[in-house]
Amino acid sequence: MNVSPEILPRLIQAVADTIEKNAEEVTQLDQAIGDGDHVVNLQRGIHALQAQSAEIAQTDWVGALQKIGMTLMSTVGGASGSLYGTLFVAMSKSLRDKPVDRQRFADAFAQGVESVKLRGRADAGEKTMLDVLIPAAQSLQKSAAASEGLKESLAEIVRTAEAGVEATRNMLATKGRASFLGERTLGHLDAGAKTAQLMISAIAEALASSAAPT
Amino acid sequence: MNVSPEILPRLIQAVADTIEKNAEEVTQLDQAIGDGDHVVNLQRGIHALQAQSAEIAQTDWVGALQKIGMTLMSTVGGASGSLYGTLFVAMSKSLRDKPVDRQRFADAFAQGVESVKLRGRADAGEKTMLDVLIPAAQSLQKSAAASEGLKESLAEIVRTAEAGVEATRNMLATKGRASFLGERTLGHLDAGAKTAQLMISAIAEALASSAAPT
Amino acid sequence: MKKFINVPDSLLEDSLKGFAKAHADIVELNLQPHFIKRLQPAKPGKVVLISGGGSGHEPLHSGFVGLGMLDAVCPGQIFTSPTPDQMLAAAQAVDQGAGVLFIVKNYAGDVMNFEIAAEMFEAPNATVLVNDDVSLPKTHSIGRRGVAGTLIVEKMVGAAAEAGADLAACKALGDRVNEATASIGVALTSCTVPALGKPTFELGENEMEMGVGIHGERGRETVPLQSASEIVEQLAHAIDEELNPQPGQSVLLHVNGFGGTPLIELHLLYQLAAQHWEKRGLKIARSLVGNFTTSLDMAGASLTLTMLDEELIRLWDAPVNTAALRWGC
Amino acid sequence: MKKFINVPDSLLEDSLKGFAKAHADIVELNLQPHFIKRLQPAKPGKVVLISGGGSGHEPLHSGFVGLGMLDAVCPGQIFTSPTPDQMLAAAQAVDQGAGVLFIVKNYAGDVMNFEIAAEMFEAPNATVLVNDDVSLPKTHSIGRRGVAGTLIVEKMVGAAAEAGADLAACKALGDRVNEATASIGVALTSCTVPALGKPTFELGENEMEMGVGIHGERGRETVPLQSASEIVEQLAHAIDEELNPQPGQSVLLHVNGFGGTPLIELHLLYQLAAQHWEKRGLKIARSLVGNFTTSLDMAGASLTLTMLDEELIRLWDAPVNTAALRWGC
Ligand SMILES: Nc1ncnc2c1ncn2[C@@H]1O[C@H](COP(=O)(O)OP(=O)(O)O)[C@@H](O)[C@H]1O
Ligand SMILES: Nc1ncnc2c1ncn2[C@@H]1O[C@H](COP(=O)(O)OP(=O)(O)O)[C@@H](O)[C@H]1O
Ligand SMILES: [Mg+2]
Ligand SMILES: [Mg+2]
Ligand SMILES: [Mg+2]
Ligand SMILES: [Mg+2]
Repeated sequence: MNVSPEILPRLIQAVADTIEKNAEEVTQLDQAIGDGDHVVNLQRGIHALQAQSAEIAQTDWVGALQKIGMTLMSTVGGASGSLYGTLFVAMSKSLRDKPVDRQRFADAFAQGVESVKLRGRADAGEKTMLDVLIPAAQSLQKSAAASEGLKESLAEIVRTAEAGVEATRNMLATKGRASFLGERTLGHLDAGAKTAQLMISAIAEALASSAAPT
Repeated sequence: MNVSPEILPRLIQAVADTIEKNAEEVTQLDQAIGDGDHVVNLQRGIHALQAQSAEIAQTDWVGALQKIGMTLMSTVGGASGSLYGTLFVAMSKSLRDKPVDRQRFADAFAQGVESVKLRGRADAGEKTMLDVLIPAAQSLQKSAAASEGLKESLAEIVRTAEAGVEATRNMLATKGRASFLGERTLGHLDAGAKTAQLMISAIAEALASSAAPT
Repeated sequence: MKKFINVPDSLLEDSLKGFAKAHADIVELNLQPHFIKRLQPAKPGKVVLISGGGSGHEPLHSGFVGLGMLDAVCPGQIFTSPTPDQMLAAAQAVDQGAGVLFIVKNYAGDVMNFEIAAEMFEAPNATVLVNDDVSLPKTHSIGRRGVAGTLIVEKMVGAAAEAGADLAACKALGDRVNEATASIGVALTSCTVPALGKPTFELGENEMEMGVGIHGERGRETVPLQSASEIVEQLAHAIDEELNPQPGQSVLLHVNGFGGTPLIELHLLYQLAAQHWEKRGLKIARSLVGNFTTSLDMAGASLTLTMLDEELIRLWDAPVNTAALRWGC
Repeated sequence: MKKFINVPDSLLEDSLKGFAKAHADIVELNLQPHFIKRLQPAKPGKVVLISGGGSGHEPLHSGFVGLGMLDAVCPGQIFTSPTPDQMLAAAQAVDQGAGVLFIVKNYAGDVMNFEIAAEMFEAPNATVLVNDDVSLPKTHSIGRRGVAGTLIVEKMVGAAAEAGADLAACKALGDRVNEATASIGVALTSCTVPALGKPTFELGENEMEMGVGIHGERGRETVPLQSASEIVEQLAHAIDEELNPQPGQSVLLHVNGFGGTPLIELHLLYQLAAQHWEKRGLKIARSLVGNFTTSLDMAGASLTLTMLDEELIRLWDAPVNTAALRWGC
C-alpha cells in the first residue's frame, strides 16, 4: 500500500459528500423497514471524524483506524455504530506490528468484516450491511492476490458493492430491526447495505482519481 | 291555558326532532367559538326527558316543569344545563298554587328567563341564549296581554326567536366560553341561542298544529 | 377519529370504572351520580375538599383524590361541567362536619353548577374560584379561566386541611395560592372530542394557537409556529407581567403538557423556562413537569409559576397519596 | 412537524438538562458522555443497576433512576441505542464493588453496544436481556423485542438489589421476571422523529398497526381500526397464548400508552383488560396505567401482564423514589 493516512481527510470528505447527497433516499429506506435514523446516526459519526481529520492524518494506519473505530463507536450509536466501530477497530488490530501493503490491507478489511459478523451474529443473506461488506472483502482479496491494476480493482469493488446492495432487495431480513417486519421487508433495499455501498464507492472513486494513471 | 301536561310528550318529541335535524349545524357553531359539546349536552337531557315522558304527562304543570327542570339540571351539564334547569324550575315555582292560564304561563316563562339572567349573570346583547329567551318572553307577554289568537301569537314568537338568534351574529360574546375568544366571536351565531330558537320554534309549531283552527 | 373507544356514550363511565379499579387502594367510584371519593374517609373534623369539572383533563381532577389532597371529585362529561346532583351527593358523602370547600375552575358551566349545588347543600361550605390563566386580561368580562394552576391550589389547600386548618383558613389559603399563581398555554394541534369524531379546529402546519384554555377551543390568536425558546419567552413574559416576581423570589415552576406532547419536549420547555427565570434571579425551589391538566390528545403545553414562601413550600412538600401525585408516604 | 423544539441537534441535551434540573433532588446528569445517575449513590456493597437505550421513550429509562430502582441510565439519541463509552463511564461512576447489572432491551443496537461496554468493563457484571414482546414468535431470528415490561424488571430487580441481593441473584431474578412477563402493543398513528420532521409511516384513517415495537416502526401488520373491546381481546389473547395463566393466578396488569394517547382511553383499556382476565379467574393484584414506555408522540398502547408470586408482589411494593414511579417513601 503506497498511500499514507494523509489521504484520510479526503476520503472522509468523500464519504460525507455521498451520504449527504443520498440522505433523503437512505432515510426513506430506513423509514420503510427500520426506524429512520440511520443517516442521522452516520452523519453524527462522520462529522466527528471531520472534526478529527487533521489529527487522524498525522498518525499511522494502526492509530488512524483505531481512532476512526473508537470515534464511530462513541458517536454513531444504534446497530450501525457498534458494527462500523468494530470494523475499524478490528482492522487496526489486524495491522498492528506489520508493514502495511495491499495484501495486508485486504486481509485487515477481511478481518474487520469477520469481526462485524461475530459482533452482529450475522452472515451474508440476512439483508444487512454484510451483504455489501462480505463480497467487498472478497473482491479486495481477489484483486490483491491477482495483483490487478489499482483502477481495475477499484472499479471491481464498486461493481461488487452495487450488486451487493441490490441483492438485499429480495432478501427477508433476519437480523437487526428490520427482522421484526418479516415478510414486509421483501422488495425494500437495506439501509445499512446502501450506505456501506455508498461509502465504499465514494472511497474507491476518491482513490482512483488520486492514483497515478496505471 | 287550555292545554294540559299531556301534550308534553309530543312537545319533547318535537324538540328532539329539531335538535337531531340541526345537530351538525349547531355543533359547528359551538366548535367555532365554543367547545363543541352543546348538542351532545342537550341531547343527553332530551333523551332523559323522553324516558320520563309518560310520567311527566301524568302530573300537573307545576310538577311537570319541576321534573323537567331537575332532569335537565342533572343530565345536561355545562353552562346550558344549569341554565335550562333553572328556567324550568323557576317556571314551576312561579306557577305554584295558581290556576294555569295563558297570562300566568307567560308570566311564568318571564320569571324563568329572569332566573336564567340571574344565574348566568347575563343580559341581552351578550351573545347567549338570552338573546332568544328575553325577546321570546316579551313576545309571549305581549300576545297574552293582547289576547291575540293562538296561531298568530305562536307565529310571532317564532319570528322573534329567529330574529333573536340572527342578532347574535354581530355581537361580541361577553359571557360563557365564547367570551374567551373576544373579537374572534364576531360573525358567528351563538350555539345556545340557536338551540333556544330551534326548541321554541318546534314547540310553537307543534302547538299550532295541534290547536283547533282559530 | 383515532381513539381506543367502543362507543362515545360509554367511554366516560367505563374509563371511570377502570380508573377506580386501577387505583382501588386509594379511591372509590360512585356511579349514580358520578363521583370519586377517597377509599379511606377523612378524619371527623377535617375540612373536606371537593373539586370537579368536565372530563378529558386527566389526571386532573380524579388523579388528585387521596390523602393530602382532594376528598372527592365530580367528573362531568368530556369538556362539560358536572351537574349539581353530583356535587351534592359527593358533599354529603364526604362531609366530616367541619365544612366543605369546593375548588372550582372559573368557567360559566362549572361556576353555575357548583353554585346551584352549594345553594342546595345544607351545611357550611365555601368556594375557591381558580382563575390563573393570564392569557386573558384581568378585566375580562367573566374573569380569567382556571387552568393548570388548579392542581397547585388543590395540593396546598389539601395539605392544610389535612393539618387541621378550618374552613375559613382553607378558603383564604386557596385564594392566596390562586393569587400567587399564573399560567399560560399554547396549542400546536386541536384535539378530538370523542362524541364529535373530528378535531375542534384546524391549524396549519406552521401555525399555533397562543393563549388557549383546556377545552380544545381556539386561543386568543393564531400565530406562526415558533421555536421553543421564542415560545417560552412569550409565555414567561405574560407571567412576569402578572406576577412581577423580584430577584430572590422562590417559585414553583410547573410545565404542563396538554396530553399529546411527549416528556422530551416538556423537559426542553422546562429547561428554557428555568433559564429564563434563573436569569432574573428567581429561585426555582420546586418543580413539576408532566401531563397533568390535559385536553385529551391535544399537543401543546403551558407554563405555571407560583410565588412561594416558607408556608407554601411546606404545604407543597407535605405527604400526598393520590393516583397522579405521590410523595412522602 | 408540530413540536416544541429549537433545533433537532440540541433537543436531547437540553431536554436531559431540564429533566435533571426538574428532578435535582433525585438525579444528576453527566454530560460527556451522557448518563444520568442517582444523586445519592448506592451504599457500598450494593449491586448497581444500569439501563439505557434510545431516547424518545420517556419516562423510560431516566424516570426510573433513584432509590429502589436504577442506579444509572445511558440515554442514546432518539430511537438510537447509546454507545459503549456511556455505559462504561456510567458503570465506573456508580459501581459499589458488588457488581453491575446491565438491563438491556433486546434490540440489535442495544445488545451490541452494551456487549462491547461489558467486555470493556473490568469488574464483575451481568446482563439481563428483556424480550417481553409477544407480537413476535418466540422463535424469531433475533428473539423478541424488549418493550413495556422492561420497567417491571427494573422495579423488581431494583428492590432486590436495594435489599442486598448479590449479582447472581439479581441476574436470576431479572430473567425470572422477564420470563413471567408478556406485552403486546398496537399503534393508531406513527410518530415523528424530530431529526426527520415527518411521520415514520402513514396510516389510513381506518387503519392501525398491530404488534408494534416502541421505535415508531410499523408492526407485524396493518389491520382495520377496531373497537377498544376487540383490540383488547386480541392483545390479551396473544398474552394468554404465551403465559397461559391459570385461574387463581395473581398478576400485575400494566396498560402503557405510547405518548399520544390520553389517560381516559388508557383507563378504558385497563377496564376492558381487567374484565378479560377477571373473567378467566385471575386476580389482578397490582396495576399500573399511564404513559411509561413511549414512542414520542405516537398514539397507541400496549398491555403487559406479569405473573406474580408473593416475592414479586413484595418487590413491586417495596419503596421506590424516582421521577416517574414513587411510593413508600
Ligand atoms: N446484526 C446485524 N449485523 C449486521 N448488520 C446489522 C445488524 N443489525 C443491523 N444491521 C445493519 O444496521 C443497519 C441499521 O443501522 P441504524 O439504523 O444506524 O441502527 P438501528 O437499527 O439501531 O436503528 C441495518 O440497515 C443493517 O444494515
Ligand atoms: N352566563 C351565561 N348566561 C346565559 N347563557 C349562557 C351563559 N354562558 C353560556 N351560555 C349559553 O350556553 C351555551 C353553551 O352551552 P354548552 O355548550 O352546553 O355549555 P359549555 O359552554 O359549558 O360547553 C352558549 O352558547 C350560550 O348560549
Ligand atoms: Mg435505524
Ligand atoms: Mg359547549
Ligand atoms: Mg362544555
Ligand atoms: Mg435506531
